[in-house]
Amino acid sequence: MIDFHLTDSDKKVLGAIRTEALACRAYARHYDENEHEFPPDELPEAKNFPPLMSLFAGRGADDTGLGVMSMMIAAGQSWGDYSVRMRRGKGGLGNAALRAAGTPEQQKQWNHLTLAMAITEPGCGSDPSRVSMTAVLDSVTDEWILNGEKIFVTTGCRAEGVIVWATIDKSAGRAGIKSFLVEKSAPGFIVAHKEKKLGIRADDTAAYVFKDCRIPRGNLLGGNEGIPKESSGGFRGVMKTFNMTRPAVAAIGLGIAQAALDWTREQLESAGIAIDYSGGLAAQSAITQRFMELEALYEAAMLTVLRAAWLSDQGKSNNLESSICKAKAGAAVREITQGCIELLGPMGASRDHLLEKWFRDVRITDIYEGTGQIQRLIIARTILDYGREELK
Amino acid sequence: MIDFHLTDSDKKVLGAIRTEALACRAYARHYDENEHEFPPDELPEAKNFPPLMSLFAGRGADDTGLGVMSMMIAAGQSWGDYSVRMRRGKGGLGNAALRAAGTPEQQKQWNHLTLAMAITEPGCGSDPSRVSMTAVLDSVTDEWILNGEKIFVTTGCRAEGVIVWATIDKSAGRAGIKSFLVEKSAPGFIVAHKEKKLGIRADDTAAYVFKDCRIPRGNLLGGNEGIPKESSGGFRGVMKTFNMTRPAVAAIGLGIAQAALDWTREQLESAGIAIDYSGGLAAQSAITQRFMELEALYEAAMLTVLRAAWLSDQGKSNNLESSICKAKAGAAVREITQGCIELLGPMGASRDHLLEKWFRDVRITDIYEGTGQIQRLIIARTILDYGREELK
Amino acid sequence: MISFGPTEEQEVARDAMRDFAASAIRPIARRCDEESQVPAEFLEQAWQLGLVSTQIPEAFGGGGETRSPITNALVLEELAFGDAGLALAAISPALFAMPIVEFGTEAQQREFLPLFCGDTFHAASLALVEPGPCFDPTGLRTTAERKGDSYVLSGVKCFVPLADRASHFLVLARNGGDGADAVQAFIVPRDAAGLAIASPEKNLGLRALPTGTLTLERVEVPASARLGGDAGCEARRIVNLSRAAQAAVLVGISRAVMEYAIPYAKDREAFDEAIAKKQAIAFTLADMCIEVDAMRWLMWQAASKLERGLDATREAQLARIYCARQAMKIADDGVQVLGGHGFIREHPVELWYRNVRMLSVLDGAALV
Amino acid sequence: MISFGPTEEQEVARDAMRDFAASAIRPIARRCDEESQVPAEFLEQAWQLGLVSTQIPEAFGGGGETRSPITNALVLEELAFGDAGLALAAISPALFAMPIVEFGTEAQQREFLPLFCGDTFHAASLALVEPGPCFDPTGLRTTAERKGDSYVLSGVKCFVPLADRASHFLVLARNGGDGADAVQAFIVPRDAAGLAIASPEKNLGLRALPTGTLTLERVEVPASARLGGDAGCEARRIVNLSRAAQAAVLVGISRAVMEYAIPYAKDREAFDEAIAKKQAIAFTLADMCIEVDAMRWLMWQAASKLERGLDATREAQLARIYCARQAMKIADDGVQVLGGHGFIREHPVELWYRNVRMLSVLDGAALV
Repeated sequence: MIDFHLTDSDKKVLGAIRTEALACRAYARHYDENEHEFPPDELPEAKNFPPLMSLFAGRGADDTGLGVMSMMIAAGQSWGDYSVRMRRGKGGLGNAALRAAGTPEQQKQWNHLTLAMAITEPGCGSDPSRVSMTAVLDSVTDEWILNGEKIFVTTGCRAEGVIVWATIDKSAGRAGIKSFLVEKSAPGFIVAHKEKKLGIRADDTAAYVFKDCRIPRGNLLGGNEGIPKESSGGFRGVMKTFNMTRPAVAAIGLGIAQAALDWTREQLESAGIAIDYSGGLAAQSAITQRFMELEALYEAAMLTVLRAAWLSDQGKSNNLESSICKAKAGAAVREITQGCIELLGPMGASRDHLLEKWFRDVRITDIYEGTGQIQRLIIARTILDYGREELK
Repeated sequence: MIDFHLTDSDKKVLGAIRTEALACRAYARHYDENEHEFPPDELPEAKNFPPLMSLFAGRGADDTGLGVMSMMIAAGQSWGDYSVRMRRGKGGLGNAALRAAGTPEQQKQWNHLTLAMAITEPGCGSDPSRVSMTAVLDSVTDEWILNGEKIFVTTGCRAEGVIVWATIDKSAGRAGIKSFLVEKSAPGFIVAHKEKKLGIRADDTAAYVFKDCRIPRGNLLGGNEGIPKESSGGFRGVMKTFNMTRPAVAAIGLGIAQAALDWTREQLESAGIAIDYSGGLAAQSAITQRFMELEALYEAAMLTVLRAAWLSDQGKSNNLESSICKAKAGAAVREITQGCIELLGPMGASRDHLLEKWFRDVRITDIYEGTGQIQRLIIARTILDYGREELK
Repeated sequence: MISFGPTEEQEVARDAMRDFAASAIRPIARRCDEESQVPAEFLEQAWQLGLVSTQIPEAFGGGGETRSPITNALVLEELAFGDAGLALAAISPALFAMPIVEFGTEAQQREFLPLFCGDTFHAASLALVEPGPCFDPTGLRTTAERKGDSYVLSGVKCFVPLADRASHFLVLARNGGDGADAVQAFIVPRDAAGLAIASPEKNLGLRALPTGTLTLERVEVPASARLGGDAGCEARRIVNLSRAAQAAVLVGISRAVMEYAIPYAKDREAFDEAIAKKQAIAFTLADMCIEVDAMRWLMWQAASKLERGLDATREAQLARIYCARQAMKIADDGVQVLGGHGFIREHPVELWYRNVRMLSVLDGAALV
Repeated sequence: MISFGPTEEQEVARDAMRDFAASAIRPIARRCDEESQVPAEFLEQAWQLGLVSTQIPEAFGGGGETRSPITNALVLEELAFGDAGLALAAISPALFAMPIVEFGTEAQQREFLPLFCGDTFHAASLALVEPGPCFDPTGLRTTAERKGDSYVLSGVKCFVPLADRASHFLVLARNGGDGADAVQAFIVPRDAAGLAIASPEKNLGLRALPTGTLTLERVEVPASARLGGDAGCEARRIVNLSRAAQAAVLVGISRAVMEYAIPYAKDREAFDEAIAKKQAIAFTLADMCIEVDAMRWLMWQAASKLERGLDATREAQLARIYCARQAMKIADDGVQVLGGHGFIREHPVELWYRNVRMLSVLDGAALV
């Protein structure tokens, strides 16, 4: 049955997330203004909060599915802050890649490490196949020699190792691309710097340099040194992790947008401007009408996220819907945060409040994990039944 | 000196245009509802109005340039109605093409006729080079035999002849395209029907069919039967007439948009909703803010038109600016007329008033004389310094 | 529990409507628009779907199914996919019958509901919209004054569906006080003294749906003609239901535009390839796909809240605002994708362009 | 006569500013943003351009050029093309001096204008914006009450440029009555009793421009401190000039985004070709080109009306509304064109994104 009602258990979980988020928010400005610092893996307040998993005790078949819940939880956490968490889980994007593409031995060997994922290079943005980083086998020492640069590496500073993407045969194009695991201790592996960004400044985003970096031959993820056919092997492995995250990224952005809407509503009400949803256009002020438009935009975008997650809860494919919600949320959060500042005026642009930070933080949503343009390409190819060559 | 002030003489001309337009508007609904009829070449009221040219007597160097004036006049006339004119000038788009590409003899022979211009075919829209209509020379009778269909032919029903575009050598592509003059009396020339349209229903837009239509060998415009190099000859001739009209088409659309804004303002004021321009966002109602946004959109678009015309008054190239104003106006008039109906509510959708007609009529602006997409292609190629092959 | 899954019954109903829209509505939509009328035989044909009667209690001869705003949303999207004007004509008796099911006194239900349980279409309608600029459903000017044992109604109503044939009208009027809650509904027979009916009105869109203007000059009706009697009705809920329904119809038209534009763009060539292969066109189509989904879930959210009997004022308003804006953009983009062919009446897109603009300004007037 | 042609003098001035923006502003813009300060040497360097002094009558030691809102528009676009924060810092003395040129009594002009005709930068400023949600320049809460031979000012002002060093402030306050016309301006020295200055404020953008908060607790100034004395000033014109100036700065930033994005898109490759060859990117750049033009002409129209001394309330408002919206879109699209590089501080686009959002909400506060 079509339903958008939260069960008591749903509300209990999300309520707890909200309390945690409020505690995290208290640290938000500090780590934004001091971007060289990292939020702790666990906040001092953590002792007052039960571990997330414990909230899920006694959930029944009538409660909302876990996929949908995880999206609302992701949004509920970023509502507090993008970077600060009560407890930071171990592991990074790289661990997902290891699980997706590593051999059982490799998984056993490395999964205890926090692994970052290094795809993007200074010369390639949303096109992961344009990798110029090279891996050459030194058959004498049985080592791979890596050379190249990687940027925008999430959790890149704190990670103990990284899954890096390099080509063993440029002429083979996409097919020559392999994933390698590099531990931080590897010679010639330099963490160049922490990126200085518009927003999510507390976020650990690094730039790497690999200079004749040597790693054991066995660090080739999946172990297959052959040149596979177009788009398989390591490539698919990475694309897989790349695809899984779109709805989550959309939800995280929308949590920030909701924080902006909630705070804006509070400020408007404090100024005596209440939102009356019953009146039509002629009954609205410029501010209330605009606020409702932004609110509708938020709701519409969030529902596309929940739909994509609901499909996966149903065991159905959601590749199209993942791109739909990522594209929708990416554009929505830009308009919502820009609009909230517009509604509140100069006060919205003051760093005495978090709204301007949310405006900066949320802008990443339409950029990482595939820009809105990339998502539209995926959507268009799907509905037009076109391949990569027919629609570029 | 940068100035946007109208001189007394400017105001006199535009004032007269406004009075004519008001008289024409009285006929607007009739010819919209009775689309099989055509507005007369001259309205009964014509005797009360001096010929347009007489208004320009005694203009000085301090008065606004003729190019800019002609844009404001075009907008002032369409403010009354898209199709109804106090006096309809002889000649159509085809006459411009004849002047541009015809030999002196051909001009002498045919320029007294009202000539339509037939470019578009059922299979080709904004791509004039995709002509499939054929012209084969019958060397026995020294006649061209034309076969094919043309649609969206402006003044196609009333024209006495037409400049039609056909290929004499499909394999030569764009280079094989020639312009031919066909008189209505030619055997095998059928005016299939008057197009039934969303708007500008009083407009004379025809569909032609040519079935083994025979015309004298001398009716090849320009007389050159050779296959010229890429993009020259007849092609350039047609493209030339095609380019001249962009700012005019933009101005015509904006005149309709202004009519919509003016009438909407009247209705709002009659409902006690006055526009106060001094207050900021917080001082505006949803309706007044939206109205000002639409008004700003109109002004901005109209100014891009005047700028393009001003450049040509200065003898400067305005190819980029012509596309800028056409693209800008094409999008602006859609939003403005849609928005006016939104502001007025159900009444705006009643055929008891002209607003809904303006909404329908103005929609052609972004379609003919090159869609907004085509204009953006031209703009992008210009600012990126790309050729046709680099940006498709 | 958050779920996007319709029940099996709802899927059956939706598929039946989809078939009906394809076989009975789409083929006649253009002709009905050009002729500005709905064929009587179509209304009879649609009547057999039981759109109205099934939701009337068995006690009055109906199907006895409990009314479901969600099912209505699914049904409306499909019918509107065929043609919004014909869809609204077919369900217009619900404008009168459903409020009586929901709020009517036992006497009112006994008197009027059987009219809609017969084998043939019975026309009745709702009078909400009023002439003049900036109509707002919460700012009605039509008044109903209590006078002894009766009410006296004065005002003008326009865009009243099937005013040319309706036997009764449910007239919404200000009944003291301000805002949405001050509004009450009154049952007015066609032959009421002081009621003048002018029909048809000439409209921009939805031409297949004949509408008319009602002028009420001190029309006197018995106190028992007030919907719900002394208890009255919850006018706010009527407006909310209407906004949700309006959103559903807009989703249907938008989907129609998208499903027409996609194959057209693949088929249509310019500069030696299908225009769908141009990013500018392909991304426009992608945006249609994104928004049709987003619109539908937002509209479902409002319907679901209404189904639970909760106050859906916020959800219905957001769905209306969002769907009105996006549907207008989609229809507008649809015209642009077709270029010149979007402007001529050989293709349905220009019709959808008019219908969207017309429907999306009828705030609160598309109740079902 | 409608003309888009600047005078030769204006072209000379514009080109000089363009050079200055390229050589003296752009190179230090990023550092000044990161350090949230404007270097004193830059202010001196900019002072030599005579931005302020040239428009002060010769009688008071100035250049005696008549003030031209159009010339200011051309100059501001170019300076803002370099950096909006530094541009506003450089011209901030005009916030104080120009209203005195335009409305000041002879005594006020004699006392204050010479301050701005020296060889070195002299800081003075304007206090218009007030804290709290939804600031509106026509709805000021700061009051000025007449008390015998003096005025008593009470209220709080924020976003006051160069509050940390200004010798005097022109404080706009409600002086009886409602609306824009009720507002008057008062000259308040930095050391006035009851005036507390908190600086710097921490802002989203325009960080190169230090701003501060003024708290006025019954600040008493002589009646002669009211701008224009008994005649007062035309506050509406001050707001209109401000809105036109704000629009000019927004045009400058927007052009900066466009001129940065175009070569980037040609240089940047993805999927084996320059991203500029993708229609989605190319059309975004085309829209920037369209809008930078449209914004500029609309802003010129307001400036031209102001230059003629006519009431430009409508034109200035339309220019502000339009430029604020379009500049935000252009900066936003600029970030998107650069993708990840639009989000990091190695490129200036993220800075422009912040500056546009900050500036475009400072309604009426960018007066020059």
